[in-house]
Amino acid sequence: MTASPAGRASSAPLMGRDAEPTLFEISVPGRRAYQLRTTDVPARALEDLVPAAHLAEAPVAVAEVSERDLVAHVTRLSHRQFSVDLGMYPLGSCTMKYNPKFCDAVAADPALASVHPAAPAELTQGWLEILVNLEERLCAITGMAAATLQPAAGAAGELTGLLLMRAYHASRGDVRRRVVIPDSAHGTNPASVTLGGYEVTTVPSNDRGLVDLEALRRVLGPDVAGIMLTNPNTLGLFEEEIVEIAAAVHDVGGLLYYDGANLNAILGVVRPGDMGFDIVHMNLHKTFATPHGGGGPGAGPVAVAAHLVDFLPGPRAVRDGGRLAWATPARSIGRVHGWHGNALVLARALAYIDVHGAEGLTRVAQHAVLNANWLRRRVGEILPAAHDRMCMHECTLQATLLKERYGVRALDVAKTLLEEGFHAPTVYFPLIVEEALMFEPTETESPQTLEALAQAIERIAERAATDPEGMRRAPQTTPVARVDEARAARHLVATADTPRPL
Amino acid sequence: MTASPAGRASSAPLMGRDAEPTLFEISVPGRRAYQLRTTDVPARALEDLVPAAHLAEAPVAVAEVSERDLVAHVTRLSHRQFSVDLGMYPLGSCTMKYNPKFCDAVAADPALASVHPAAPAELTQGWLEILVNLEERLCAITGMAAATLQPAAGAAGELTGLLLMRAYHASRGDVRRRVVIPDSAHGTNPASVTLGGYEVTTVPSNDRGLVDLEALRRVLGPDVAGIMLTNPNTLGLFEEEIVEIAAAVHDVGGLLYYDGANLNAILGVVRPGDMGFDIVHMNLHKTFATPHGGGGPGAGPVAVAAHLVDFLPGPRAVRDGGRLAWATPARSIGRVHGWHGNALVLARALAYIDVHGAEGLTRVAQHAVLNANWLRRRVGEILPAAHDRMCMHECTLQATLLKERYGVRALDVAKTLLEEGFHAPTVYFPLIVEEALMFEPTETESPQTLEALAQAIERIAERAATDPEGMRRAPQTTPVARVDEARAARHLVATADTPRPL
Amino acid sequence: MADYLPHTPEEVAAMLAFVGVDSLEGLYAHVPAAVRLAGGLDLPAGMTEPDAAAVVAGYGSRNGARASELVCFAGAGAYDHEVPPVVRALAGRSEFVTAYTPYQPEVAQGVLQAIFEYQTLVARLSGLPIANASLYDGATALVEALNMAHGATGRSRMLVSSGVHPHWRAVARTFAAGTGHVVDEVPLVGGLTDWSGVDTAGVAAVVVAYPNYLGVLEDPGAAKALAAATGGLLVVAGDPVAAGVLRSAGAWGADVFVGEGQPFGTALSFGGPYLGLFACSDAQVRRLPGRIVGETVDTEGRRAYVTTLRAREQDIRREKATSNVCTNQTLMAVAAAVQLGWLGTQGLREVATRCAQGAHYLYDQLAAVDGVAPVTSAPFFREFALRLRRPAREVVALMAAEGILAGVALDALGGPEDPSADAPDEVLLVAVTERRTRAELDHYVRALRGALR
Amino acid sequence: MADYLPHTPEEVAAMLAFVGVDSLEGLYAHVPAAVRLAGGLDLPAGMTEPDAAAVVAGYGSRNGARASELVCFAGAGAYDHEVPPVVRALAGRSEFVTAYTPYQPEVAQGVLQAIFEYQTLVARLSGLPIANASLYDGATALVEALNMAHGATGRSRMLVSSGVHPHWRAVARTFAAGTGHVVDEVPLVGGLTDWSGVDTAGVAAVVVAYPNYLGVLEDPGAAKALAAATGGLLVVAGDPVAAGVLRSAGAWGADVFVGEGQPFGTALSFGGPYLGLFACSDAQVRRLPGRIVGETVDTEGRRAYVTTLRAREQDIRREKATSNVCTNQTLMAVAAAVQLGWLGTQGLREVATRCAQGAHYLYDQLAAVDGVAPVTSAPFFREFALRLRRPAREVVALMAAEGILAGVALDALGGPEDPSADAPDEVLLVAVTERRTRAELDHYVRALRGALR
Ligand SMILES: Cc1ncc(COP(=O)(O)O)c(C=O)c1O
Ligand SMILES: Cc1ncc(COP(=O)(O)O)c(C=O)c1O
Repeated sequence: MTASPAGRASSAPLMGRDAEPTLFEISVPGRRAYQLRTTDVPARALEDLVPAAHLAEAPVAVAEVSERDLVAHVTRLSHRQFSVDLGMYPLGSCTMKYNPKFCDAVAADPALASVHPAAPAELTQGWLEILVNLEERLCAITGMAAATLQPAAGAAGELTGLLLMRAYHASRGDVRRRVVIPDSAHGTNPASVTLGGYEVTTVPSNDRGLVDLEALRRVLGPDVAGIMLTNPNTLGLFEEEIVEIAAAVHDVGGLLYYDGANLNAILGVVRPGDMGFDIVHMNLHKTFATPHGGGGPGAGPVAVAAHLVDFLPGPRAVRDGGRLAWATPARSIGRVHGWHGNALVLARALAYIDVHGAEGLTRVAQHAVLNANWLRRRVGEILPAAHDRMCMHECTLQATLLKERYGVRALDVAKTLLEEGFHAPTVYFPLIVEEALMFEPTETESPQTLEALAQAIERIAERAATDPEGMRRAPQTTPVARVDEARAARHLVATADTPRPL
Repeated sequence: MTASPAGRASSAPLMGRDAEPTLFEISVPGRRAYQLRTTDVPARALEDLVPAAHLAEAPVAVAEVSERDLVAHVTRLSHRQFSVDLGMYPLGSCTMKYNPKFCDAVAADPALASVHPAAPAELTQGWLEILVNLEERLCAITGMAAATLQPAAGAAGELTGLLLMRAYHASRGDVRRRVVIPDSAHGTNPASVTLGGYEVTTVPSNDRGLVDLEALRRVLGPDVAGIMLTNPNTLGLFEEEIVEIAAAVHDVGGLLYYDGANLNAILGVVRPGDMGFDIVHMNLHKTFATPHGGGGPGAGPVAVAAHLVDFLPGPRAVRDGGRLAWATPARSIGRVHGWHGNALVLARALAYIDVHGAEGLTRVAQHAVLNANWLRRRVGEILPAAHDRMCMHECTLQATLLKERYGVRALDVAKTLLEEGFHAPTVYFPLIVEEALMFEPTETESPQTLEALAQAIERIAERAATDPEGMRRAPQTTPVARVDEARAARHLVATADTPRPL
Repeated sequence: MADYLPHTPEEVAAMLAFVGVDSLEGLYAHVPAAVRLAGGLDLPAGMTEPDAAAVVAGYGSRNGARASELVCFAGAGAYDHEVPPVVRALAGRSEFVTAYTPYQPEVAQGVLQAIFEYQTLVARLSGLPIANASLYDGATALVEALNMAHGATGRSRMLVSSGVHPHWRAVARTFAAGTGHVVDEVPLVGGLTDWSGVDTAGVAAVVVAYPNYLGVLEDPGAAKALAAATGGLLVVAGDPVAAGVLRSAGAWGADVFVGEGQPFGTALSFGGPYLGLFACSDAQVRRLPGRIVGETVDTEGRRAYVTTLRAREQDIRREKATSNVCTNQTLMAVAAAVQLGWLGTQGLREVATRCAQGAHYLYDQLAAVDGVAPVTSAPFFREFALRLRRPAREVVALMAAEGILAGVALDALGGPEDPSADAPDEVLLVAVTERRTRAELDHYVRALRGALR
Repeated sequence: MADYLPHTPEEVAAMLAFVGVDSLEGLYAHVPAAVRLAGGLDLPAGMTEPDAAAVVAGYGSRNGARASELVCFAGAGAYDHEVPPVVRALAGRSEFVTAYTPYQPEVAQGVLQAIFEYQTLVARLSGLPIANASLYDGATALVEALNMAHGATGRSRMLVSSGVHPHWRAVARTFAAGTGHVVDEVPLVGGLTDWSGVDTAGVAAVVVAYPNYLGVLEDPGAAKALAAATGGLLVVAGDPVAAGVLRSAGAWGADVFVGEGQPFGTALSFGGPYLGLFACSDAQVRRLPGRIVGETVDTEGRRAYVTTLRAREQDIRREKATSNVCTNQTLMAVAAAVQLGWLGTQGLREVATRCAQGAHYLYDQLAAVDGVAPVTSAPFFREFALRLRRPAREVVALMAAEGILAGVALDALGGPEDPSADAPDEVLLVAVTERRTRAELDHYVRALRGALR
């Protein structure tokens, strides 16, 4: 060796500020980290076991790093990442509350985590209890009769719900074509409707931000399979005419689907079942405190009213005398997951629910709503609410004043907030609100944190007046500055092996 | 409430850059995080159980925070902290190698961690096996007869060793007064000598950086209880005349104490026992990969030659037929720890040793030495070695050229290195080397990382020529800039409750 | 009752006053009284964390199949691989665990780069140029592949080998009710898909599992020929561990690779959360389901990562989206990237090889046991099916008493109400991973001999 | 054999060439051949992590006293308190775990601030103004207190109550051999230190435990009077949980507080690593052993923390240092700060109160059991000593069969060879923490009744 070795060092960290090379860039041929059990199994050559036609010419090149460099690489990456554990994440529609470490411990328990999903029911009674208990709790919370725990996320729950709708109508020989969704709906709703084999009919919101009941009545008809609603809706407003909406949909033979993304607002206060919903999905990763994992995993159980129980996916864990067993409903739509759903997420959620109990969950909802309303009022002069009245767990504010006065958009506000050390709110959603900034503080943030956020927004408003240009370049103090999204889409570089644009 | 709540928000993080308030500053009366078991034990008032004279007037004010804010606070603090897992820590004399996560898992195993130290031997056989096995391994590694595992760190081991020396001489009716240490010794050595009831006699190093044998012979005499040496010494140089040194000390009836802080250099190559040492302490938190925990815990077992076994602290775990039991040596100096030593650290070290085996440990030493020598040569033109010949696991370099040319001192080099994302080397130690910068790369750093360090040093040399002033103010890109140490000492503010200087 | 709320009563009162209502209930004044819940939720009383921990420990103790009790020979798509402490420690870092989807790339480079590395690894494993940021699991990844094939061809007929895992086929059937796809299952003969005589009209996708769920090494070339002939896409559903050494899906001519990523860093977890692997050819990239991370630069020209081609996704494209997937399995993808980083090139090959070695060693021993007959003589990789003298479920129960989870009874795979035509009750599926020692394999042989006596 | 070395053989060769030697062994050419090890170390062959994990699991399974097997009533200075997952997660963050001593404050504010918070908490608990950054454990903290008293008074006579934990006294005796201190142990009478008739000449320190190791609430006022009369320092060795509600050491007039910090966030750990708590009056600060963190500012005027008063420490002061302590127990100090932050003001009080409630409930039941007599009628806090009809070691063994770790047999505390004069073999020390349920306490009563039958 000359003095300088080949290859690249894993980076020197400056508390998240320095770029980190990729795993592939720090790879050096021949280096290794793995250690396997000594098995004493005779070491026959792969060529003796597998016909040559099946073998790759060269093994897959992964990367070759030492354990030490792997640790440094990944730890440094983690220092370039915001998270709930580092600060507030007032991301509307996402319920980024604090996730108790206790639930992490539950999910890490080897007596749960080491169980094979195909082990017979007699050997997995503990797991079946968890599933049955969670199903019962979720039904109690939503006011429904039974649930499937298989869907792996909210969108999977939606599609499952739509297939349940379809099976229900089909069982009555009733062919229906359309599903109604409000114009404020989350994108997964229309996407799921399509995958469920239905057409989307959009119903507009009225000037109160709620479903326009008259408009709804106009689009309803015998070909409407159902409606998908969130309540509170994606503006954070409670659909006050929900009883009338339910009656109208039921009157045409349609079913009501409840998108449970916003369930955190109403726990213990009002139940989807009591509002007239037939099908409910829940995002356990929102309401029941599963951490989001940088994008997942979540879990999206679907609970249904009595008339739909027979169609649920199977198998489901059920009580069978003193034991627990698997059973598939008579007219099941079939499986919607390779196994039983995101089981460890389900166990977390059960633990979270059991710690809180009825009273605790109700307090969760109340405090989530309290925080959102306080914030709405506190910053209303700078970022007026789209609908300035009592909101639920989140409030949709607007950057319209800042835009008019200084040309500063919602995106600039969001990016500047990153410089203040807060995660940005959800921007430009719901689509029907101009310059929308949707704040969901969640119940686990303290009044002091809300106040700090409000003061940051005040500083931003001042900066908008004096330095709008700077805001359009914000953030600058983050691990990377504002990112060129257009370039990424223009020249897709999705792997380290992709040729780079010149 | 007016809009603004009382109290301070826990800080908004910017990847370690923002100051974090103290736990006390984010405290809000009435907030709580703790959750305890439901015990159903009758809840009698404390006043009924404890006489009034014993009760405090007010409970101790701790701080009152939510679990969420506790998590955010501590996680943010962690982002203001450099660590081995984030990058290279070439801190001489400290052996900041990578600590395998496997050993963390061992220390976290509830079957070890949940055991009460006073549980009877019959109920703690697994732990006794760990202790006995570790003792045997450490003896094999050092070439000694038996060991105590009680000392909690290196310095505790030193003092234990000195008390063993004292007991040994006393048992022979031999009263001795002095202990010899080289001028390059670590500060714990003289401090321990004093606590051991001896006077320090310093022996100078010769121009090769080694103990001056003639000078040593001059200070030896019948009142010398022994000598404390590290080998390799704190300059990173092997004491080549160790056989002669040992003979000289033994000739006057003295004992040789081996400070094992630098054992990492010689694992499997040469053993203290074979060099003539009678007493050896080891720093398990250096050589055997216990992470340093921000300053501790460590463990400092002391191994001794046969003639000292009877004096070891007790109780020691020993084999007793097929079982394991506690036994205290006949003429034990007594306990040096409240229980059995830092047991979980001992278990980690055993796991580390057992993974490596003889061959692996030897490779550890060889590669530690290889890395240090490579670095010494690679940067020698900028930072000349105090003694430019083969070093062991660390090399003592000097900032003398930079100081002469640009007025930049070792401290400035160290602080500027922090801006480059590396931890600083040990500076101004050993005390006998002018402008010392002691680099110990350790064996777990790759050649690429060493090269990156070397290049950073090259950049620093360039900067010294062009921006010596800037270097004297460095670091600026770290979570805080250069810290005013003098002020801290002038006005001691050691708690949040201390009145601040005006 | 416990909760994680910071608010003191005084703070609540002050906030309520600022908001202008006089009680927490008052926040809901506009909720119609008719639907408001009267008596509170019907749930067990709340309990503290330590009390709840005791309940959870009870569940755990009633899982007879937990790893501390039974040595695992069950596979069927979920495998007992080594997940070292280092991978758990790194993937468990709270910055990854408690982050949201990286919609603000400036503060999400950690997750984004980890996904980018994951995508690179999945692409390399599949031999295809593009991989997405994860899907729910292998089964739903297959559904997305079928949807992609539909989008690519405009056709609806899916030829799915019966060697594809029964659950995956079941999931495909379920979702076909919505999409209107026709899922035609092609039978196995002697453990291998019998493509002969298949009607090739209007085929959107040809799906082959490699190895198939009986462990057998199918010939993807035959499936490719069929796909090529009909203009459909070839979808290879692969075991990602086997993919470490087998000819890649891409090399066999696949347009899409799907797989279950659990073997890379995810515990058995009673079936989830797992990890849906998805890779495809360049031609299909605009139809890619789910999220994808791309490399770009920031305003200072520094390398940066960002979720890209967002116009495919549901939050922008709505009913025209390529998929409805929003929340995916990112944390498992991060774990997979870390696990693969730990394995490295050599380790991945070693694991795959050891699985094959162990499986063949065990197979050879078992073939000699009285009452055991191989289901097929076709070459297999790390899993194989045996026909036993007595019902496989009984054998599994008997061997559990010997400390062994003997495998998966084929007829149990679909649940009792979902028997697969090709799942007679005496067939046992046995999987071997790199964690199984020779002593365990030998014990298995003895125990099975005992169970069949 | 495994290792964690990154170097490939090629890299090693190139590096050797650059260094100018031709083999790894060549690096040691200057080590005298006479002392070089010939045949290699005599150690068991290396093994991989998973193999080593199996060995460790074996050790664990042979610890009959592990928490999953026995309910813990043992105390004697080490207590089974709740350590919630949140504390483990936070104190286990690798930035704390893998950091060195914060000698470079610019990149060590995390550890430094955590220590600063810890120091504040220890000072508050002790009722004294200054606390250090931790010592090894309670026993060695006591030794440092004696050294401090020696430094403060120039005297060597230490009056140590026999209510101080026998191990702590043993450690004090051991180190006195070096310092030349005279450790005079003052006897207990009826469970309380009998200071009467003590020779008061040349006293450097008066040490009282509060509560003492039999659980009894001594009168620190009596010790204070003695210290005041002789000009020695009052050292209070306190249980930090009890300190949450008892009159503080400072309030009793102590100059020094020492304690074992294990109850705050550290598992029982078979006795270590634990946490030596140390606080003192302002007058003694220049004699403080170990590290101390102080608040200051950086060059930009921002608040910052740094280790300070370094001139006391061994690396600077060498043989004149206040102590030889270098590596301490920082990670446990961080855990203690986090645990106390979790408990908060209310929680600490609640834990202390529950300990006292449980102990008194159990004591009241046991006092009525045939064959049991209290050792003393003095008031106690969370632990008490009983005189049993048969040897306490036998009772412990019998009760283990009932799933209970019944306590600590007093005569076993020092090990069989280290019997304490005040440790007859029939005395059992029983401790109760906030984790013990009434059902467990009632079970204890039944089991003890059985064991004494
Ligand atoms: C209102 C709404 N509906 C549905 C979803 C989809 O849920 P998931 O991301 O779990 O698929 C979301 C998630 O962001 C949502 O906010
Ligand atoms: C040479 C030497 N001796 C002794 C010690 C003291 O060891 P410890 O810090 O474990 O007390 C050290 C620690 O830095 C050292 O480097």
